[in-house]
Amino acid sequence: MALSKEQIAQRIAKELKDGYYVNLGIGIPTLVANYIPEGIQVVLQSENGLLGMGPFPFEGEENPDLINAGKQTITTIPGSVFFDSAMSFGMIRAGKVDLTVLGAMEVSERGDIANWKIPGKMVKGMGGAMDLVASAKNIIVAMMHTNPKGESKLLPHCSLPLTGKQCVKKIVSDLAVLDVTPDGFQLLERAPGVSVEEIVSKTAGKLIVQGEVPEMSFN
Amino acid sequence: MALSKEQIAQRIAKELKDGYYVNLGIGIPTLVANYIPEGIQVVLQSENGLLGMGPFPFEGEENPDLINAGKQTITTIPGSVFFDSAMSFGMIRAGKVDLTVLGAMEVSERGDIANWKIPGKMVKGMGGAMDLVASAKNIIVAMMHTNPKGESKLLPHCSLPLTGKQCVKKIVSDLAVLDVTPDGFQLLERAPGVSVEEIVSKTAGKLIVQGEVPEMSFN
Amino acid sequence: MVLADGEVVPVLSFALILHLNSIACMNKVVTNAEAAIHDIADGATLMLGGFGLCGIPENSIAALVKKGVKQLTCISNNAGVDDFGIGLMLKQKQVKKMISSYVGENAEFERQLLSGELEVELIPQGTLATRCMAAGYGMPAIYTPAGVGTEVADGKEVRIFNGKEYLLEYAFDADYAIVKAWKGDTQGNLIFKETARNFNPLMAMAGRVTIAEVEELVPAGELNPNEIHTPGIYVHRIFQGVNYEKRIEQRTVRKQIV
Amino acid sequence: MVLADGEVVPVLSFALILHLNSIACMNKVVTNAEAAIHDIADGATLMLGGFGLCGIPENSIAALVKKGVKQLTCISNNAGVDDFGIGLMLKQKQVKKMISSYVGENAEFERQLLSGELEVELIPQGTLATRCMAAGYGMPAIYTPAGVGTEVADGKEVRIFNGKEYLLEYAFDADYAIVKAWKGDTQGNLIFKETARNFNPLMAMAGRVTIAEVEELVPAGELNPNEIHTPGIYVHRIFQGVNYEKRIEQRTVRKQIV
Repeated sequence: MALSKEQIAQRIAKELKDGYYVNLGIGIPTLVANYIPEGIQVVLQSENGLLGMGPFPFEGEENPDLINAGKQTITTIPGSVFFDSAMSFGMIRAGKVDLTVLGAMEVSERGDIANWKIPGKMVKGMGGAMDLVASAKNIIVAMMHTNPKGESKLLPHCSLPLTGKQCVKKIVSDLAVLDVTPDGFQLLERAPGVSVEEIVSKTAGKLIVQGEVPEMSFN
Repeated sequence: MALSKEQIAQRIAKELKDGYYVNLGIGIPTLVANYIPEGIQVVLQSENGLLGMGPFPFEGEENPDLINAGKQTITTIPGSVFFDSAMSFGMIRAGKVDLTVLGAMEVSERGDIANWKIPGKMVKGMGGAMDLVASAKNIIVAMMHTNPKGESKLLPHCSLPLTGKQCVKKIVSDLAVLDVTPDGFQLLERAPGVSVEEIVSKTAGKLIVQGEVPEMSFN
Repeated sequence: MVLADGEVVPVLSFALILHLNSIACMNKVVTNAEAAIHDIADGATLMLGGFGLCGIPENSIAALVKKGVKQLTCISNNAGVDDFGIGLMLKQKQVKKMISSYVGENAEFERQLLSGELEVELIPQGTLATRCMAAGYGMPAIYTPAGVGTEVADGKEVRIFNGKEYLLEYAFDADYAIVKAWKGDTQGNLIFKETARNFNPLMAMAGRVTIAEVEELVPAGELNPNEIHTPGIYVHRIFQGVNYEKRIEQRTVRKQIV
Repeated sequence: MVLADGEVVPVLSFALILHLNSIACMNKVVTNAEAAIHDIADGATLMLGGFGLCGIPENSIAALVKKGVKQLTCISNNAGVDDFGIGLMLKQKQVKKMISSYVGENAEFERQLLSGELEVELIPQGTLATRCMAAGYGMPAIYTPAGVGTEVADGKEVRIFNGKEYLLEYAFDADYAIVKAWKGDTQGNLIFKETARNFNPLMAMAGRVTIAEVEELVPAGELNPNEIHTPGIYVHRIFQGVNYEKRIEQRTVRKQIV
């Protein structure tokens, strides 16, 4: 059965390591914060200028001067630090952020990503996405394997305008975990109960399947 | 009579305007701080990372964490601010420092300056001099008109390795005040009792003398 | 320290003079937003600090709306919302062009954009920030990988360093930078609060004329010189703002654990 | 914020998990200078913070001297004095090359330089600072006018922007940055004091491995997040230093007015 959004986040959380500095995008990526494994300390970066982002505030404790990159009211954890936007993207460009998790509309078998613009629709802007994908050491994409029409979002080439090229390292979709390799998507794990055949049929880009493909575990 | 070093500083101080941010080099330039005209506020920048440099501390009040670019113990004035060396040279490069006063071994009629290296002697380094001369909006050189052998230090071309090219705007020497113009040195003022002829004879670079050249005043 | 002739440095004695000078004023303090923006004319290029509605110069924006100055080019990460922030200027059609990274929360903006009344240049957020910093640090251009291989790279110089492609991006040149700080002093020194810092210190460095509005204006010497984010050398006009609304764009809370 | 599929963002509930996590340790804290520099090997490139003797990492320098590691390339604005700072490493002939802006106060330095034992690269102070910042900000190179038309420009690319010439200067690539801060916390966040800031925060950003020694090490959460100069993300090892001498290079005073 395909994963829920929560399960995608939960699977991505298994990639976290103690001491990681992590930037989480809007949507499914944000949920990853709910599944940080016990005993592991992860520091969340918000690219508007904060390291050490905490959970949302309790009602009545919202601080208009303290928001995240999604403009949501948030809190900080002990050891947090504020900085300006140049330093924020400076540390991103310098590869100091260990992991970036973000959503995508399309990913190509070369690791290109499209997630900011749909021709014909009002373009809202790329925000910090282009900076993040161009600079992050390690990018995991959280996405649905197919669009609502059932068409694959893992493509030979992106059809939408790119956000960045050859940057995605790993994809966790509702159906599978895949690495992006020089030879294409490599299938690593299946969602519980999802067959290799289904993943093959729903992956338009080149897909490498080697040997037995295990089901994901969530512990 | 040729000016004393104090008088050179005193004459340069007349160039200060209210609200100026000023960087003063070692030597005669440092003395300018003693002659800031009354009613004028000038903020001194020290390129190691301070705006709002005050006088030397009283004995017993020296603070090893508070030094100027000459590594001397100093104090601060109200409104001072500390910053790192990148921002310090950033504000210099961006032309935010209104006036830089520095010494020179040689100045050319084009405004080139040499003040960091004498071939055959131990080279100690340029420190911040090259950054300052390349970036300052307005550079006044405080110098002796001739070297101890009586040879002019205002030359057609510098013989020593350059610190910067075409950057000096004005020179206050022990003999004269001169502007550096596209056509050469322009004599503006004479030291009291010093003749135009003496200045002409001691200026090797092209010297423009127009009309009556007044004596300097110090008030 | 600049090298010189090798003169011996004498003991300074300008304490008294400094004392007298402290009576003089650098005249950076202005009465209010109207005075601060009085000379902003039609067609000017403005930088406006803030991220979303966080840390925006509310007083100055209100004064710009009141003044009705038009044909503005606004460099700002976002464009406000329909009834707050730069949205107020958009509503009055004062903005000719927005240079932003994200302009999403604004229906009037969308209408003007689709009708061709408004020009928009979208640039990556980090590029926006760094082009401000470059201006403040006297660097004419910087290299960033953001946008390589995308339409953002169209017409731009690409250069490879250590096997990686970078775009050459130029420093901004803005007539005015208008920023909002938490505390400021009469010399123009600024301290920002929490994530309301964002683009404010970068733009403060980048304007030909920089206007700062602050929640609390104090005499020079009251701010700890170790804690100042923007040195006053970058700030030309400063005033104490009033009636900050500090509207929250996305009020998000969690449930109290009982 | 990165754009995504348009999912609705749910209310986070990871407060408890964060609490548990705060028990975990990022293991940045080391016992002392010896532990901090234990893996620095012969031939390494080191950045050393400080200006003159102000804000230098005294404990780490002592440990490097004790360890006797050799053939070092040291990027530091100055080279210490004969019997303090980097001068102590020079005396032991541990330094192969100095990259500095000013190396004037050191007789042993001069002897080694003239005898050819020591290599020196002199670069303008602002260029030195900015090449550190470039490394910390992921910018491969920057443009500066410093040195145009001088021997510093030899072999370098000159480029004209707005009619003014600039040199292309590359970001530093240092194996280790060793800095001294006033206060630091267990997450590696740093605060510097007065002009002891100088190159320290710039180098802290620029090392592949950054080591910070601090006068006062406090638990995470004790420093005001608004007042931190170097975010801990840049710092890999931190320790509480001991016995700071803080030697003054040019003790200069004025007479007490009676």
